[in-house]
Amino acid sequence: MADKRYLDAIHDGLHEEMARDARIVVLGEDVGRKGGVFGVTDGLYQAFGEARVLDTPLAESTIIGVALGMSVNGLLPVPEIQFADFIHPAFDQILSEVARLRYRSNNDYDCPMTIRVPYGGGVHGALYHSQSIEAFYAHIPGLKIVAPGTPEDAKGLLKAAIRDPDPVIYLEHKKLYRSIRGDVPDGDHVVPIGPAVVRRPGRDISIFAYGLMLHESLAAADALGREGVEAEVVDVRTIKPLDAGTILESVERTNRALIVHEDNRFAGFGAEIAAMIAEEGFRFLDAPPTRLGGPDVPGVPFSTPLEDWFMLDAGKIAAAARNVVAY
Amino acid sequence: MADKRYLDAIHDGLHEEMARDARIVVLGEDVGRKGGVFGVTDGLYQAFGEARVLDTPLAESTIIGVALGMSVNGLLPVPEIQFADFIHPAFDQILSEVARLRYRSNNDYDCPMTIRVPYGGGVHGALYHSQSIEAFYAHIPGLKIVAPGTPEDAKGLLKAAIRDPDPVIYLEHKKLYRSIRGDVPDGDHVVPIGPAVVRRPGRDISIFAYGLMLHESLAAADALGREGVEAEVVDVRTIKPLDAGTILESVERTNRALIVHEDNRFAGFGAEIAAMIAEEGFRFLDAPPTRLGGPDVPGVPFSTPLEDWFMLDAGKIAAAARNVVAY
Amino acid sequence: MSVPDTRAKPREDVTPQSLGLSEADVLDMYYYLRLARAVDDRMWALQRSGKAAFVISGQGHEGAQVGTVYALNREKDWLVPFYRSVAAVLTKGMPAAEIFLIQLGKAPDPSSGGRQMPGHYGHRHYKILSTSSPVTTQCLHAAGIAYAAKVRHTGEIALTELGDGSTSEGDFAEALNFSAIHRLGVLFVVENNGYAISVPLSKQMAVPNVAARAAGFGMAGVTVDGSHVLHAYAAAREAAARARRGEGPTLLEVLVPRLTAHSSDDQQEKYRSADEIARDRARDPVHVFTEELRGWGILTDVREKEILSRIQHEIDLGTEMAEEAALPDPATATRHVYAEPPDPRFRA
Amino acid sequence: MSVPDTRAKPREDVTPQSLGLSEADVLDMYYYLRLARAVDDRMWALQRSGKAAFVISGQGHEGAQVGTVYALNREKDWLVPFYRSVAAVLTKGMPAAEIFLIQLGKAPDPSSGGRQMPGHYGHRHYKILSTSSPVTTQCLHAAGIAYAAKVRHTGEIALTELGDGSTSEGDFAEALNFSAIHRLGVLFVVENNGYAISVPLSKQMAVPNVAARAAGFGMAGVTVDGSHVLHAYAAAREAAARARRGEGPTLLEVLVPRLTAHSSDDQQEKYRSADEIARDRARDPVHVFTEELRGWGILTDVREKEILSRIQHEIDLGTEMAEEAALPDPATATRHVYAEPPDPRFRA
Ligand SMILES: Cc1ncc(C[n+]2csc(CCOP(=O)(O)OP(=O)(O)O)c2C)c(N)n1
Ligand SMILES: Cc1ncc(C[n+]2csc(CCOP(=O)(O)OP(=O)(O)O)c2C)c(N)n1
Ligand SMILES: [Mg+2]
Ligand SMILES: [Mg+2]
Repeated sequence: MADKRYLDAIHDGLHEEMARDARIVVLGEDVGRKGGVFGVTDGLYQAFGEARVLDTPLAESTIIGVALGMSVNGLLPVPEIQFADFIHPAFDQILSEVARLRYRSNNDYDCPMTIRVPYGGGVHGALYHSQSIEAFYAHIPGLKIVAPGTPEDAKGLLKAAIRDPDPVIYLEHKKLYRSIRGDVPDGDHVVPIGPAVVRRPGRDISIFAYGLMLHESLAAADALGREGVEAEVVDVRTIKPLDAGTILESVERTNRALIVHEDNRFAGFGAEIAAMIAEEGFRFLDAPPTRLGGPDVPGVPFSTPLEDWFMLDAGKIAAAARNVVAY
Repeated sequence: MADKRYLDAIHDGLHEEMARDARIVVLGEDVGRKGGVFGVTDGLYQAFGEARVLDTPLAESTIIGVALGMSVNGLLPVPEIQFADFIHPAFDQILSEVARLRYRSNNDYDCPMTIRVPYGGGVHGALYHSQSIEAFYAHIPGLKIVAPGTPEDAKGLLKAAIRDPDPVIYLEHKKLYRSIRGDVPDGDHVVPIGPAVVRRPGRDISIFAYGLMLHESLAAADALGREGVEAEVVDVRTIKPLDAGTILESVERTNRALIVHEDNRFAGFGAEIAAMIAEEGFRFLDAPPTRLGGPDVPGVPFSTPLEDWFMLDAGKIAAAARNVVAY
Repeated sequence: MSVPDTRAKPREDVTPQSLGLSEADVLDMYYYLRLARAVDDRMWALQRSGKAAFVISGQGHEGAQVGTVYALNREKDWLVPFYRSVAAVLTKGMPAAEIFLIQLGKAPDPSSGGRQMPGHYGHRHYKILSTSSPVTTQCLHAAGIAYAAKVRHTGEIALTELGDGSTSEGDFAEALNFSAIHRLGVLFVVENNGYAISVPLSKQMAVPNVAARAAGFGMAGVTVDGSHVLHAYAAAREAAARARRGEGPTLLEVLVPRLTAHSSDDQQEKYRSADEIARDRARDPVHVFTEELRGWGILTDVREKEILSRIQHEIDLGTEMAEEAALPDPATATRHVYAEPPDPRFRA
Repeated sequence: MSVPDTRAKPREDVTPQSLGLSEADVLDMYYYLRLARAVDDRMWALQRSGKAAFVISGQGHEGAQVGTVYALNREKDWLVPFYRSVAAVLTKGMPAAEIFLIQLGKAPDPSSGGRQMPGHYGHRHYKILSTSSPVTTQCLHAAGIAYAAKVRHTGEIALTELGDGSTSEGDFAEALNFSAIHRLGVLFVVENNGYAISVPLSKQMAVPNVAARAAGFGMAGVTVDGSHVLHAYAAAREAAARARRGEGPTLLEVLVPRLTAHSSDDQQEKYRSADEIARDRARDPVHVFTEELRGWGILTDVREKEILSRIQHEIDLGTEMAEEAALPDPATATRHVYAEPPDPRFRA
């Protein structure tokens, strides 16, 4: 057991996997000598060499397209997209090629790879360095998506993703890199893709969140607790496939659901969770399943008052929870 | 009033607008001499010339990227994407540029354009010629999205889109082109972006659909009617912005909701409608708001038995409706 | 504005002898050429008779495909095809019967089990990558395959095919650039038939030959007349040798006629003159290679008959087998979205 | 593998006289050069003092930007900038104060009202298109602007700027191709500073100069030493003249040093040697142009003092004004997603 930053947990998981499996190749912009713009791949270039830690040209479609070819021909690629905001030029390669190769070839080909994607706001990144992208990719059959919220999960889910036989999008929240520390089990610690986990038990309302919002939701639950409202906080952590069972069991206990994500609300991933709860947990519900998402503007604005306005926090989450409880 | 095919209604609307507004430029692959692979732009090249009816290189990012520049410099572009399945290389230009230009420039720039996108299955098009894309674009603030289901709306919504001050994605269902006819008012007929419409009144359940599924839902409603179940069918028509008012009023009348789309179900656009109903129409509901969507496989498979398995039809919709009514 | 004119020059000098090819070799190439045409004709017959929903044809492209793929080590190297690659996949080893299984969307189709449209070839056993519909994406896949071959020291090279119009997608430039930077063993074979559906080359690019693009990426670029099987073979053999020497990729442009409409859904008379269509007929690689082989005294009536009857037999057997094969069972349609078994507890 | 070596040759011949430029003209260019550097230095000062969250600098690129933009009709033509375009936007007419408003994210910032990060310039009044962060997308916007100018017969041309690394995105090739096909009036100015953040040119492309790419698209390609304002000016003036004659686009590569880290978030010592960083200092366009102007007897101590004090005044005023300006009101954050007024009945 060691106390680590979220950033270091990702780095260590990646380093351990590369040492374990010589097929693994890391590729992306600035992942080599610089060790990534956030330092996640720091030292890998020196440890594993240029062939396995590849500074690609500045082209995201290239990063994913060549990763598919590498995967088909015996390597295990771990491409990095520098910022989630810049994954869009690779949308076609991910949707049309990576996600569909196994299905369209009727299992003759597969395409294991782990696409690491730093995402999220609250970092003064403005419209183009703050984006959340899970809603777009959650709708693509053939992909898996994880969004770890703790250092332990950051390492354990990365290992699970790398060892998964299918393509996985690994969403790492930029604001958690250095702001969150936690115990990380030593050794070969794997957290399976799929299961959600109850981070805080409660009987009055269930709050569903992931990434940065997990921590804001836990803080909100503490505030609510001081008011005598016991909120249960569920860390969704795997977005696709979704752990409907754990989510519904929680709603069955609390009879109230609040779904929280920092991404834009309209047609966001929260809609899937809310719709699933409404449809399959209907009889459990004493109040409307409620979504709290980012405002529906085209991105997180830069200037501090605007960014603060956009980003959800414990206060906004607690306020929304009170309304649901008061229904 | 004239009886027209869906295809011709689009063609006529486009021709009338081009004659009315010299700023309009149509651009895309094969839109010129060939008149489009479906014939929608047939004759425009001859009528308006090469400069205004432009065969672009085979590059979707080009089609949208240059359209933005045209829009900024005094033209009114109506780009065509040959198949929705091939819009993905333009995802970045649409999401990062077209949808955001007004917001990021604080209204100093705008970007009116109408992106015509033939979409949908049931045409033996398999994985890459059958796709629905509304879920991806519904999540992008700054865009509007329409999906006409009738010849009248096909013409009227196209005119509204072209005259709209913001970028509009115009989704035309390939299977409706030649299979659906209907009355189209003569002259300058505009159907406003926004309002949904009740196509068939009923008291027992509300079915929400658009595009091809509107027609399958109406057929399902007829079948249910013969069983004494009165289904109300609401044509959503505008996906973004969504007419929550009309949808909620319908649920208030029927107390039951079935949302139907041919696109994959998981994290599809139906989730937004279902979540909105669950949250804002909670007290109206006597049964779970239920989604019926395409199976969660990476695309519509080719072979007839597989395509039939994938595509929703009146029978599957009626069966789902019966379950909701029986709840 | 200086554009190196790399238009194909007539090359009288190219003969089986000059290339060190045996009669058996060239007759083998001839067999694949005629086989591809016969398979293609049968595809159209199946469509006209209502048995197949759609045809996308390789007619006119076969000579270039046979010649270039024949230059590979066909067991060891990779083929990353596109929808016109009928001759290429046959030459790479795919039996004719498999093409009819794809054409009819039957369950035993090894390319996709009836999931993909006709023309979407793939089969790992023959090292033919699965084809999708979005054009040009495959160029980056070929580059990635070649990168893996390089770091794994397998000695494999990758040949990928695309059309002239498809060179306009950004992925084409990206693939050339990545391959050139890492000096990868990739042959980018652009089958230039002058059209992208209805869009002529003049609206697709401002250069007479797309091979001119190679220099700006730091790689070799060559244009040959793809109606001559041996010209395509010679150029591909040089490119493959360069690749194996670690001298990097080659952009090989083969000039070919499109002898049919774009597909069974297209009417090319709307955008091509009768003259032009007629002129293209003279460039038919089947005609050209037949004449050449006769001129070299390699092809006799007897040999041609033998080859054609052998092909006829294969085609008939393949069609029969494909027609008798079962359609896919809808119960299988949810399989292989993910590796099996999926965990039933979770939704996607 | 033949790559036309278009590396910049030293050009003693380029002088104000040879270009028909008056002393006033070149001193005006010099003013913009020094202004850009002074603005840039102030941006860093604001960041170090904690008033600005982030800086992305144009230091080293200013000479090339002043020279190329000066060759435009600055009222009539379009500038489609990128994040290093400090000197370009100033030369195009944007007041220094506006840059400080962006830098501090203040409400009156005309580029974005404080919505975008520093470095995202735009202002319709000066015909400067709004900048986004995804690299290279702007190349297609410039092409579209030029297409509109062509069909509307406005006589406008468009100059767009990007970095060497950004030429690897597919959009770059697509923009060159579209512009060449339609012979559009676009100047693609690639500011080659040898790095994309930490990635050196050798890992970005296999050619010594990206201008080599032009020929393969059927357009003009030129490389000049961007540390020499007048070399950049001369090349851009020729390119603009070509464009106005309807002879199409030019890919103009300007070789520049990157005199700072990539941004305030980067430490370049990790991937660049102290030697190299020192060598780049000698290529500082401010130093080079100052020496040239003195050599030509155009710049005197007196004149330089005048210019610098005028600049100092502008900078101080601009900073003061920007610091005093209000921050954006969150109540405005939902405005301008769509044209106003939005219809309250509908959700998006
Ligand atoms: C990304 C993408 N856009 C559009 C299409 C539709 N489409 C299929 S083939 C084709 C023309 C291809 O022309 P070319 O590359 O010259 O190949 P050819 O068919 O002439 O052999 C088009 C536009 C597609 N398949 N993929
Ligand atoms: C599509 C996209 N991918 C990645 C980034 C992150 N990024 C910002 S600047 C940069 C390097 C650009 O290098 P270059 O084009 O040479 O311009 P320079 O900064 O050197 O002037 C990168 C990778 C981005 N902004 N957009
Ligand atoms: Mg072609
Ligand atoms: Mg650079």
